Amino acid sequence: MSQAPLLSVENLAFERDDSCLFSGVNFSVDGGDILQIEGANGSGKTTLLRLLTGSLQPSAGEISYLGQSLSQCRYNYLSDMLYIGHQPAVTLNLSAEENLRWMIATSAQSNTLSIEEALTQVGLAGYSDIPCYALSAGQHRRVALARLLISEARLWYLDEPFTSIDKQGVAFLQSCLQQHRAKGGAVILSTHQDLALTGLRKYKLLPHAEGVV
Amino acid sequence: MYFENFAALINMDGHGVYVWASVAVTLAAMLWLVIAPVIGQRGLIKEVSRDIQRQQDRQLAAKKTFNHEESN
Amino acid sequence: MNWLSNWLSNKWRSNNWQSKETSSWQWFYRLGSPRWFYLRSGQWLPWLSLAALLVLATGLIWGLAFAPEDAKQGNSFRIIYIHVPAAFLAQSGYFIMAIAGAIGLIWKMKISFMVMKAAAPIGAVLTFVALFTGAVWGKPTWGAYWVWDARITSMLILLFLYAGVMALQYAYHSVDAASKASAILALVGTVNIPIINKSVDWWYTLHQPATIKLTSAPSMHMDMFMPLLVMIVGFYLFYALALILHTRNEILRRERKTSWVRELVTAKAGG
Amino acid sequence: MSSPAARKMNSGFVAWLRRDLLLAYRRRGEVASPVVFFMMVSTLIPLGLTPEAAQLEKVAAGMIWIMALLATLLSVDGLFASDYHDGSLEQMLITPQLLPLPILGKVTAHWLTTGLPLTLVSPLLGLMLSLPAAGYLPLICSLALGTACLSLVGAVGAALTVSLRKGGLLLSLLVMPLYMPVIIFGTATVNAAVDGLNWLPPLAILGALFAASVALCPLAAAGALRVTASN
Repeated sequence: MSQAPLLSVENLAFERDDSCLFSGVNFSVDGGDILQIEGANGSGKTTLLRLLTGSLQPSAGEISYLGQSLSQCRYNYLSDMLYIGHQPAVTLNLSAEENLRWMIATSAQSNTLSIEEALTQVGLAGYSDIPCYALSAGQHRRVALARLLISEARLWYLDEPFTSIDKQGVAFLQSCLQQHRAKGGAVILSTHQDLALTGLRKYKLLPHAEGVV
Repeated sequence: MYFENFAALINMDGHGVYVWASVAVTLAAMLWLVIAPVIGQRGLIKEVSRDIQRQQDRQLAAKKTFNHEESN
Repeated sequence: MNWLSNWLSNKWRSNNWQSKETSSWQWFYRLGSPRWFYLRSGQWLPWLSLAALLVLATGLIWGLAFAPEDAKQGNSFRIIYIHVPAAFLAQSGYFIMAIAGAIGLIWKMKISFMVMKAAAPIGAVLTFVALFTGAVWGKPTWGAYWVWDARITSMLILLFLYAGVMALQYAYHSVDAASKASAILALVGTVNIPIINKSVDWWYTLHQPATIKLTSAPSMHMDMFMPLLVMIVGFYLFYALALILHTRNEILRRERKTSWVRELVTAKAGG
Repeated sequence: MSSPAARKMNSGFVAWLRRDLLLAYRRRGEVASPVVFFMMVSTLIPLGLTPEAAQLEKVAAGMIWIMALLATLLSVDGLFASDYHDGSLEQMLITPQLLPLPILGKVTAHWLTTGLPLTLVSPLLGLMLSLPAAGYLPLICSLALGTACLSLVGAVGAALTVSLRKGGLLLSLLVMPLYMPVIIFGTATVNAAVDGLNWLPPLAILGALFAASVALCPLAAAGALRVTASN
């Protein structure tokens, strides 16, 4: 029996103000896949990820989740998805712990790992009650990455997750992705970094033309 | 005509100033609403034809340099 | 709850219409093509301008020179023949703008966003005309250029509403964002206009019951009313003309990179 | 999916309400400024108009209402701005809950931190502007309902201008005309009571306006955010 892939993208195109950013984007992702989206600056990596999260609408083409078009399974899809964008969505006036608590409250599914434990794992032990404006940019990233540990979502969309974190952080994130993969999750990320991950595939976004897997 | 003569029509028992001022401003505004887009269209057409010209020039220039390189 | 969540998600903005159900709705989508609209409206223009000119001239001459004067207000009442049609169109113009915006949001028709953008300045100018003529009319009637009359106050608020839509339109660099944001604002305004008008009416009766109302339609004699009707029709024709002219420019501006506009322009420049 | 949808839909509202209240608590100084503004302008009125009680009491209700409107307008500008800049708004747009619910949560928090304090200090202002005794209860009631309307309508304007760099001034331009009915019925409630008339009818209309705003404004703001926040 051939099962529908976790996420498939068919002939996706996006145009804004009558100029086409990209078109004919096709790929599909299943549990255990890590897809790295490559492309020059301005080729539309962030836009593609935003299309996948549903906050932007494609001009043409279809995104389907488990064989269903997004509009038919919006609630289930969004519950099964986690997105960390350019901005890490860390509120400066809240502490790391409060930030995480709020993120858990607004997302649909989370596991039983405690916030304290998650913060320890991302290397922020002892920082949990300090307001985030006192933390560095890299530490903000780490707060956002702690969501990965708590989330139960199968689909992870990460926009430039390696920016402003140190070597240790990069290694940690890579192991995190590996674990997620082993659990049957899928990751789509945009980065310029060369990754040494098993199951990694690359998709190159070409301006206004079809990308190459 | 309701008025006896043309002068009475203009004067309107002293209310002529108000009536004719309103008419004048209204007609001016309406005329402007019609004339502005007509003038605007002329400007737009000029702009677009300049765009086309520029594009043709660029293509021509590109061809020339290409031929030049080829002949070298 | 499912239908609601679908509706609130973006399903209603899906643009599958281009491929599906083209047969029965063809005229609708053809109207949505800027090129079709531009070429076809070019044929309408001479007839429309002729009709608008004739009807407006008839109504104006009839109203100013032939209609009898009002018993209470005298000849100054003749301002009604431009004030009321302008106020009428200023109000309906806002609804036309909002409906165009709604069509654009729901069916993703580009042309209706262009109509919406074109409608805003026209409506604002007509609102200004209504305000100006109302103020001038006020001088012989109440002895002051500005009186906080219910109708005039509503007109002033309407002018602010138009100003808001236009300001939002110009605030965004992205044409898409500007169109959609101002369409939403126009819709919010449309819901509010009846509420605003009713509350202003109520507020006015509360403060000073009018001794003379500017436009007392029910008591109007047929001889006075007919020219007014003609003027209203004339203003509608004029509005259509102005709207088409402004929309055509907007089409040229937004479609300037398409081949059909380029062909059109080269043909015009050559001929 | 076995997780009950209804429970999660509530959590969108509560989570954002709690977060914004917590944030307001952290930024107490900032939150207090509309109230301080409210108080300061009220000292300008006797200075600019007249200190005579007989004249002040005529304009008291209207002035308090206009100041409440301006104070709300000042603060509603920031409703979505900081969330837009730190990326939280992006997260809000992709939560599975219905978008109007988180927005309603934020607006509720906004009202609790501006409208409610304004309402609570308004008797003090009434005292300073020699509002007749009959006007206090109607003033409090009308301000409580009316400032909620102002917050809700303001949220639509804030959503429409969130990604603009100088959105504040534009926001007031967009929203001010929509505020007119609220100010008409708000002042009418107080003035009716001062004149010894029945002040419940205008208050009831204010209630109707509030009901309509609760139903429609979050929807409009949600639509607006989907357009503006992703651009």
